[in-house]
Amino acid sequence: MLRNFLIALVLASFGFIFLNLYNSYEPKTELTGIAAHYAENGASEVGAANLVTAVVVSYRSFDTLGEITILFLTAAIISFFLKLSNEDENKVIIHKGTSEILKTASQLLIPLIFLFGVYVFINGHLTPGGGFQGGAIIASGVVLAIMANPNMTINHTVIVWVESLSGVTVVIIGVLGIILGGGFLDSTLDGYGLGEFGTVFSAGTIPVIYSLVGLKVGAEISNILNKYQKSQKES
Amino acid sequence: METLELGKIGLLIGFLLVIVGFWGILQQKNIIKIIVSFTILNTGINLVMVALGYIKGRTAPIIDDSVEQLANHNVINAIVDPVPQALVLTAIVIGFGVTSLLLAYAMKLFRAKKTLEINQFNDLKW
Amino acid sequence: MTNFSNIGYTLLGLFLVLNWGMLMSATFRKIVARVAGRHGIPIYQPWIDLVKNAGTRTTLSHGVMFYLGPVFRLTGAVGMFLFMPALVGVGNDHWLNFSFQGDIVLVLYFQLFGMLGMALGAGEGGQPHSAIGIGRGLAQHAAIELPLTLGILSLAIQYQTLSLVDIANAQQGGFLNWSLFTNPIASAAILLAALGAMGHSPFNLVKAPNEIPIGPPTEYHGSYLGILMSSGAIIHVMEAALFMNLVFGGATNWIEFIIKTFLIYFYSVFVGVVFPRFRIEQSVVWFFKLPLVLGIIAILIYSF
Amino acid sequence: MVDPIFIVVAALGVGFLIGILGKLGKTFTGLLSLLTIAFMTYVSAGWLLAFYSGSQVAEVITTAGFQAPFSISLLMGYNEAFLTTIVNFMGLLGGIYLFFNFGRKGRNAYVVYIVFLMGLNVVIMSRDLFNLFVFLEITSIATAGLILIEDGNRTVGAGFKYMLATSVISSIFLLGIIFIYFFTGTLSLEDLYNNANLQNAGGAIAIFLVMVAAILEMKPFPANGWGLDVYEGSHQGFSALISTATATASFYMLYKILLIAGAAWNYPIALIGAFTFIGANLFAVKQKYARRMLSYSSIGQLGLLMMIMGLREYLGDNLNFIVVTVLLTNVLAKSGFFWLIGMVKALKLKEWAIIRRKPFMLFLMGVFIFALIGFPPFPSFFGKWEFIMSLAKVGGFSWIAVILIGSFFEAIYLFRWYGMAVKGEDIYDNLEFKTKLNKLIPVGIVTALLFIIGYFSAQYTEAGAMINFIPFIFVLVLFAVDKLPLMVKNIASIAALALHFYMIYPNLAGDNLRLIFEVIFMVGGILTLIAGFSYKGVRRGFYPVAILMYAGLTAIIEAHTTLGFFYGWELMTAGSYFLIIRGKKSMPHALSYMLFSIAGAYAILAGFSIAGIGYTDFNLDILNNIQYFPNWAYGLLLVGFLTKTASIGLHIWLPGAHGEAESDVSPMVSAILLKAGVFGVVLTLIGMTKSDFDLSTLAYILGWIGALTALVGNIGAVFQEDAKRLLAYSSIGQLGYIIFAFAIMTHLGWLTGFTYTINHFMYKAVLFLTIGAVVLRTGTHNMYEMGGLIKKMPFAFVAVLIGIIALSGVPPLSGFTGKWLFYNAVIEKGWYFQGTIVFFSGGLAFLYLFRLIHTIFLGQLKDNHRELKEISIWFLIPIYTLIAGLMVFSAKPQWVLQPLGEIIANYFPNGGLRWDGAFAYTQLGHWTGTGVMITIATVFVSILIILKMLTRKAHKLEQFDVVFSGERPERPETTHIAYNMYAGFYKAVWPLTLPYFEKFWEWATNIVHETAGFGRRVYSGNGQAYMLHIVLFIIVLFFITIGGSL
Repeated sequence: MLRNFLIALVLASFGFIFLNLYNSYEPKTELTGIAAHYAENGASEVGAANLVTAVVVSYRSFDTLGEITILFLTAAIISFFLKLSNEDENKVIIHKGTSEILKTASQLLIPLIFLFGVYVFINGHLTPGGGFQGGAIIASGVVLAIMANPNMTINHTVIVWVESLSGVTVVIIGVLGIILGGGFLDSTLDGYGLGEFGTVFSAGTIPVIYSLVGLKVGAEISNILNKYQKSQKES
Repeated sequence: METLELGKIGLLIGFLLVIVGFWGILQQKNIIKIIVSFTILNTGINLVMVALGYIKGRTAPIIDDSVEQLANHNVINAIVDPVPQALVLTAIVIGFGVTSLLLAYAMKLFRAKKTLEINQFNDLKW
Repeated sequence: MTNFSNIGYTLLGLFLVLNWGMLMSATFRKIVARVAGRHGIPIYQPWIDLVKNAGTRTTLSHGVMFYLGPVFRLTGAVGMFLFMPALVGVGNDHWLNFSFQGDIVLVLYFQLFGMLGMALGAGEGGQPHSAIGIGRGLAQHAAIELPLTLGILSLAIQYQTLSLVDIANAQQGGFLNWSLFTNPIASAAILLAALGAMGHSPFNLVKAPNEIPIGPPTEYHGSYLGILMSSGAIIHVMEAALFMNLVFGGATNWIEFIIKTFLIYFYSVFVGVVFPRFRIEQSVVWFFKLPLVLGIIAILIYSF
Repeated sequence: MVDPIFIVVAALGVGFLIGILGKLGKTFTGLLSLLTIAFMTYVSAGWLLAFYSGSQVAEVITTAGFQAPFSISLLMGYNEAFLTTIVNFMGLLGGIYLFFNFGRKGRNAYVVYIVFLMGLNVVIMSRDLFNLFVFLEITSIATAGLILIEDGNRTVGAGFKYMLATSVISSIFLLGIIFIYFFTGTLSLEDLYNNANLQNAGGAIAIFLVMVAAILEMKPFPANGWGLDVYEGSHQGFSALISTATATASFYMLYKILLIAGAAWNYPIALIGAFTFIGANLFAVKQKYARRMLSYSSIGQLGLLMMIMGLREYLGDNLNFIVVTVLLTNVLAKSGFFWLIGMVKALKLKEWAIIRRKPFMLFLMGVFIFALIGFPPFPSFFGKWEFIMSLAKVGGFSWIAVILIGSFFEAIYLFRWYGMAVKGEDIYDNLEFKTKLNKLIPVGIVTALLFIIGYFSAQYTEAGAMINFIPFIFVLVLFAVDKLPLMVKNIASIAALALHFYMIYPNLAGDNLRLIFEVIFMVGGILTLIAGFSYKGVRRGFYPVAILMYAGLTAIIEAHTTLGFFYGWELMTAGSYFLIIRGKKSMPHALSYMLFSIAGAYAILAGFSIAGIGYTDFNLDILNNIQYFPNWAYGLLLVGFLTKTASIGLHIWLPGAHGEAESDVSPMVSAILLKAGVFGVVLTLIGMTKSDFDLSTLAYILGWIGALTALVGNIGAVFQEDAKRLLAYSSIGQLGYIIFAFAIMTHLGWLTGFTYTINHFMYKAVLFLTIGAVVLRTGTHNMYEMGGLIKKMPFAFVAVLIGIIALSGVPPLSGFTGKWLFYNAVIEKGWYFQGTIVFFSGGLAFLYLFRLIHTIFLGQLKDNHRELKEISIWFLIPIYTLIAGLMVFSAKPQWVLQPLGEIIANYFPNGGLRWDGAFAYTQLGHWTGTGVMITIATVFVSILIILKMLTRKAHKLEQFDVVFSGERPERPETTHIAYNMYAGFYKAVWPLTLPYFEKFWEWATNIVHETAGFGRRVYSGNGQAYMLHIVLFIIVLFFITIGGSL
C-alpha cells in the first residue's frame, strides 16, 4: 500500500519535473552552438553529405568507438555468461521444422536483406543509415535465417574473425589519424583526400570505418543471437 | 487552444513514455516486463532528444537537392539539429547493449529459480 | 627546635603511660564486673599477668609474620606515644616527645602501623576468628575515618595548623578555650568517632569475646601476649590522650594528663557498659549517620 | 610521455585482437592482457611523474582532428594523471589477483576486464558530457559482466540489481545531458562551466538531473542497496576494484560535474556525504558477515570523500593532501581487505578465527583495519588530522562531530571483528584457506605501499616531518623476526629501550617534567620486560606490540607538536590494545578498551583542533594559550585523557583489561600505561595555568571527578574475589587520587600529584608483578583458592607486604609522603569534602589490601599448593629493584620532592614546601621522612630484641595446630576466611557498589544496535525496491534543492 502510494508520488513528482522542463522549452528557430558549426563546415571539413554521419563518425567518433566497444563488450560478456558446460555444448536438440512458406521466403529474402544491409552501411555518409543500422539489418537477416531453420548453427569462427579484424582495423585507422591526420580517429588523412562530395568514395575514411562498423555490428549481434539460441540447450 | 507544433508534441509524448516506463519499472513484478519498461523508458528519452533537435519547417540534416532548394545553398537555415540525432543513435546502441545483457540475466535468473517474479530474488539483504 | 636531647624524659613518660594504662584497664575490668554484679579482679592483676606471660617457658610460633605481629603492635603503640606530645604548654618542652618529627597526620596514620602488623601476624596464625575480627576492624575503621577526618580537618582549619602541639597549646588558658567549647560540633563528631576508635562496646567487634574469642590475639600466648597487653595499655592511654589534645586542651602536667585521659577513657567505657554490641553493618551505618552529619556541618562552618 | 590516447588504443586493440589471439591459449591471453594493463599503468604513471617533477603542464588531447567543443577532447592534467595511475595500478594488481579466475571464464573475461579499466580511464580524462555518459555505460556494463566471474545465484542476483539501478541512473543522466545541450548548444565541459544559458529554471533542472545521477554513482545513503549487494555478491577480487578504481573514477566524475553545477551544490554534497558516512558505518555495526560489513565500510568511505568534496572550499591548500591521503588509504586498505577476504573463505565474522593459522595474514588484517580507522603511520591518519584541523579553523564543528562519530562506528565493528579473529576460538575444522602466490603478491604490495605512503604523507606535513619513525621501524623489524626465540627478542627489546633512553636523554635533560615520565616509561619498561625472561619458547607477537606501546609512550614525551603527540598517543593505544588482547579471556575487554581509547583519542583530536584555531603551526605550546572556546578545548582534552586514566564513568574497561592481561602485561598497562593519561592531564593543566581565561570551574569539576573516581575504584576493589581485578580497581582509585591532586592546582596539590604518580608507578608495579608471578604459579586469579603461600614464597610475601604498606600510606614508607602532602594541600585549597571522600577511599584501601595479602599469603595453605616454589627469579629482580627505589624514596623523600618542587615552581611559584635539612614544613604542618624512618626502625628493632630474649626457643607449629570452635580443622578450605570476606561491610555500603556505569554503557550500546538493526531493513534485497529508493532519493533531493525555487 505504502509502496503504491510512494510510486504514485514518484510518478507525480516526475510529472512535475517534466512539466517544468516543458515550460522552459522554447522551440528553436535556428541552429546554435556546435550544430551551427557542423551545418556550415560539415561538408567542407568532413565531406559527408549526411551530417549526422559526419557527427557520428567524425566529430564525435570517439563516442562511436565507445558504442562499438559497448556492443563488443555485451557480446563478450554474454558469451561467457551464457557459456555452456561441455555436455550441454555437445547436446543436440532437434527443433521441429518451421512452415514451408517461411523457409522459402527466407531463402529469397535473406540475400536481399544482407544486400540491403551492406548498401545501408556503405552509403552511410550519403543517405540515412550507417554502420549500426546496416549491421542491425544484416543481423535481422540472421534472425530470419534462424527462425526459418532453428537447427542451423552459425559458424562461430567466422563471426569472431570478422568481429576482431574489423574492430582492430577501426582502431588502426584511428591511430593512422594520429600519424597522418589531426588526431585519433581523424577521418581525413593526408594523401587520402576527401574525394568528390556526394559520391560513395568521399568523406575520407568514413565509408571504410562505417563498413567495418557495419560488419562488426552485424557479427556481434548475430553472435549474441547465436548465444541466446544455444543457451536453450542449457539444462 | 492553438495547435501544438511537432517539437512540443514529441516532447510531451516522450515525457509520457518516460513516466510510463518508470511506472512499469517500479510496479511490474515480472522481470521481462520490467526490461520492456526500460526499453519504453529509453524510447521516451530518445524521442525527447529528437524533439529537442527539431526546428519547425526544416528537413533532415543531409545535404542534397532538397536542402539546396529549401534554402538556396544555405545549409544552416535548411536543416534540423544533427547533433541530437547523432546522440540518439549512440543512445539506441547503448540501450541495445544494456537490454540484451538484461535479457541474458533474465534467462539466468529464470534458470536459477524457475520464476521471473522479481520478489523472489532477494538473497542479499540488510 | 626540640631534638633527641630529652630522650630521658620521653622514656620516663613512656614508663608512666604504660603503668597508667595497665591500671586503667584493670579498673575497666573491675567496673564491668561490678556492673555485671560480680566482684571482679584485684586491681594489680595486670602486672601479675604481664610478669606471668613474660615468664612462660614454652612459646610456640606459627611463623615469622606471626612472630613479628606483636612487635609491630607494640612499635605502633610506642610510636603513637612518641609522635604525640605527653604534656604541652609553657615549660613542658621536654615532654613533647618526638612530636617534632611529624604532625597529627603522622599520628593518625601511624595508628595503623600496629593494627596492620598485628593483623598480618594473627593472619598467619591461620585462626579464622582472627581473620573475622580483623575484617570487622578494618571495615569499622573505614567508617570511623569519615567523621574523625572531618572533625580534625575542622580543627585544623580553626587553628590553622596540623601540629598537635600547636592545637593543644592554642587551647590553653581556661577550659573555655577548649575546642570542646570553641568548636563544639567538630568536637562532637570527633568524640563520637572516638567511641569507635576506643573499641569498647558497642564497637568492640574486633575482640567480641563471646563471638570470636578475643579475635586477632586468639593464637597469642606467653611473651607475645605480654607484649600485646603492654601495647594495649599504652594504646588505650594514647587514644585518650589524642582526643585530649584535640578537644580537651591537652595536659600541662601529669595529674591533668591522668584525670583527663581517665575521664575520656571511661566516657567510652560507660557508653560501652550501657549499650550492647553492634553488628558490623549496624556499626558502619551508625557512623555514617549522626557523626558524619556533625562532621559535615563542622566543615560547612568553615567553608563559607 | 606517451599520448594518453594510447591507453584507449592499447586497451581496445588488444581487446579486439584477443578474439583471434585467444586461440593461442588462456595463459597467453592472460599475460597479454596483464601486459596491456601494465602498459596503461606505465603511460599514466609516466604522466604522473612528469607532473610531480613540476615540468609538465596539463595537456588537452583532441580527437578526430577538431578542437573542442566541436569534437571530443580528453584532458591529461595532474589530477587525471594521479587518478588514472591509481585506476591502472590497482587494475594491474587486481588482474594478477584474478588471473586464474578470469582464465576459468575464458578469454572474454580478460577482454571485459581490460575494457572496464579503459572505460574508467576515459571517464576520468574525458572533457565531454555525453562522452562521459558513453564511457560510464561502458564501465557499468563491464562491471555487470565482471561481477559474474564468480558463479552462483547470489552473484547473478546482485549483478541484475546492479544493472537495474545503473540503468535508471544513466537514463536520468541522459535526460539531463540532452537538456543541457538544448540550452547551451554544446557538450564540452569547458563551455559548460559557469555557462550563462543554464541560468534559467530549465537549466537548473537539467543540471539537477546530471548532478543527481553523478551523486547516485557514489552510492549515497540510503539509495545504495544495489551497491552493497555488488560489493558483497561479486567475487571479492573484483569488489576490491569496484570499491577502489570505480570509486575513484566516479568521485572525479562527480567533481567534474559539480563544477558545472556550481558552488550552490557544495553544501548538499557534503550533507549527503555526511549521511552516507554515518548511516553506512552505523548499519555495519549490526553485520554478522564479513563481506557485507566491509561493503558498508566502503560506502562509508565514499561518503567521507563526498564530504571532503563538498567542504573543499574550506580546506584551502590542504585539500589535495586530504583527498590524496584519504583516497589512497581507502584504495589500498580496502582493496587489500577485499583480497584478503577472497583468500580467507570464512563468511561469518566469528569464523575468522581461522586466519590465525597464518599469522602473517593476521598481521595484514591488522594493518588494513588500523589503516582504515586512521591510525598512524598510515596516510589517512595525517589526512583526517589536516581535515579536522582545517574544519575547526572555519568553525565546522558539526562536521568534525560527524567525522568522528562515523569513524567511531567504523572502529566498533572493525575491532569487534579483529577481536574475533585474534581471540575467537578456532573450531572450524571444515574451513581452510589457501594463500596462492598470485593472490598474496597484490596484498603484500598494497600493504607495503600503505606504510611507504604513510611515511611520505608524514613528511609532507611540517609537523609530521618532525616525527621520529625509528622506533616504529624497529617494531616492524620485530614483526619480521618474530620467529626468533624469546631470549633474543627480549634482550633486543631491552637494549632498544635502554639505547633510546640514552639517546634522547640529552634532549630531555632540561625538561624535568618530561624526564620524570620518560623515566617511568623507559625504566619501567625495561624492568617489566625483564620479567618476560621467565616465559618459555618464542612468545609470538608479544615483543612487536610491547615495543609498539613503548614507542608510542616515548613519542608522546618527545612530541613538540600536537600532531606528534597524537601520533604517539595512537601508537601507544594500538600497542596496548594488542598487549591486552593477548590475555586468555580478554576479547571483550580488549574491545571495550579500544573503543574507550578511540573515543578518548577523538576527544583529544577535537580538543587539539579547537586549540589550533588561530594558529598556523601545531606547536604543542598552543595549549598554553588557547584563544577560542578554552573551556571546550581543555574540557575535551581532559575527557580524552581521563578515558586513559579510567576516571569515573569511563573506567569500566579497566578491570577486565588489566585483570585478564598476562602476568607481566598487567604491570605494563597499569603501572606504566596509565601514566600516559596522567601526563596528558598534566600538560592540559599546565596550559590551563598559563591561560588568560578563568578555568577554575573546569578544575573544580575535575577535582570532583578525581574524588569520586577514587571512591568508586576503592569500593570496587574491596569486593573483588579476583586478585588481579582487585589491583585493577585499586588502580582506578589511585588514579582518582592523582587526578584530584592535580586538579587542586596549587603547588602542594601538584607535589602530591607527582608523589602519587611516582609512588603508584613503583608499588603498583611491585604488586602486579608479584601477584602476576604468584598467579603463574598457582594457576588461578581467585584469592579464595589460595592461602598460606607465605610458607612457599616468602620473597613474594615481603614484596607484597612492602607494596601494601606503601600503598596504604602507613608510615614510614613513601605512601605516607603522599598522604601528608594531601592533607596540607586539601586544607590549603579548601576542598574539604572532596578531600574527605578521598580520605575515606584511603580507609577502604586497607580493606582490600589486607584481603589481598591475607587471603593469598596468610591463613591456610591449600592442599594443591603444597608443592609450589618461590616465584620466578626473573620477576623477583624487577620487583626488588622497584622496592629498593621505594625504600630510597621513603627514607629520603627530599631527594625527590625538592627537585619536584623546583619543577612545579615554574607553574606555581608560591606555597611550596620549606625544607630544613630532612624536615619539611608547610603553612600548616611539619614532617620528616628520614627521622620517622629512624625512630620507627629503632623502636621496632629494640622490641624485637626484647621479644627474642623472652622467647629463646619458640618452636614451629604445624598448619592445623589451631583450635577453631573446639575443633582441630583438617581441611584448609573450611578454615580459610577469604570468600566474600567483607559480607558485613557490604550490607552497609551495597548501594555504592551497584554497576550504574556498566548499566549506562550497556544501554547506550543497545541503542546503537537497535537503531542499526532497524535502519538497515530498508535494504530489503529486492531490486525493484532499490530502484524505488533511487527515484525517491531523486525526488526528495529535487524538492530539497531546487524544487522550492520553481
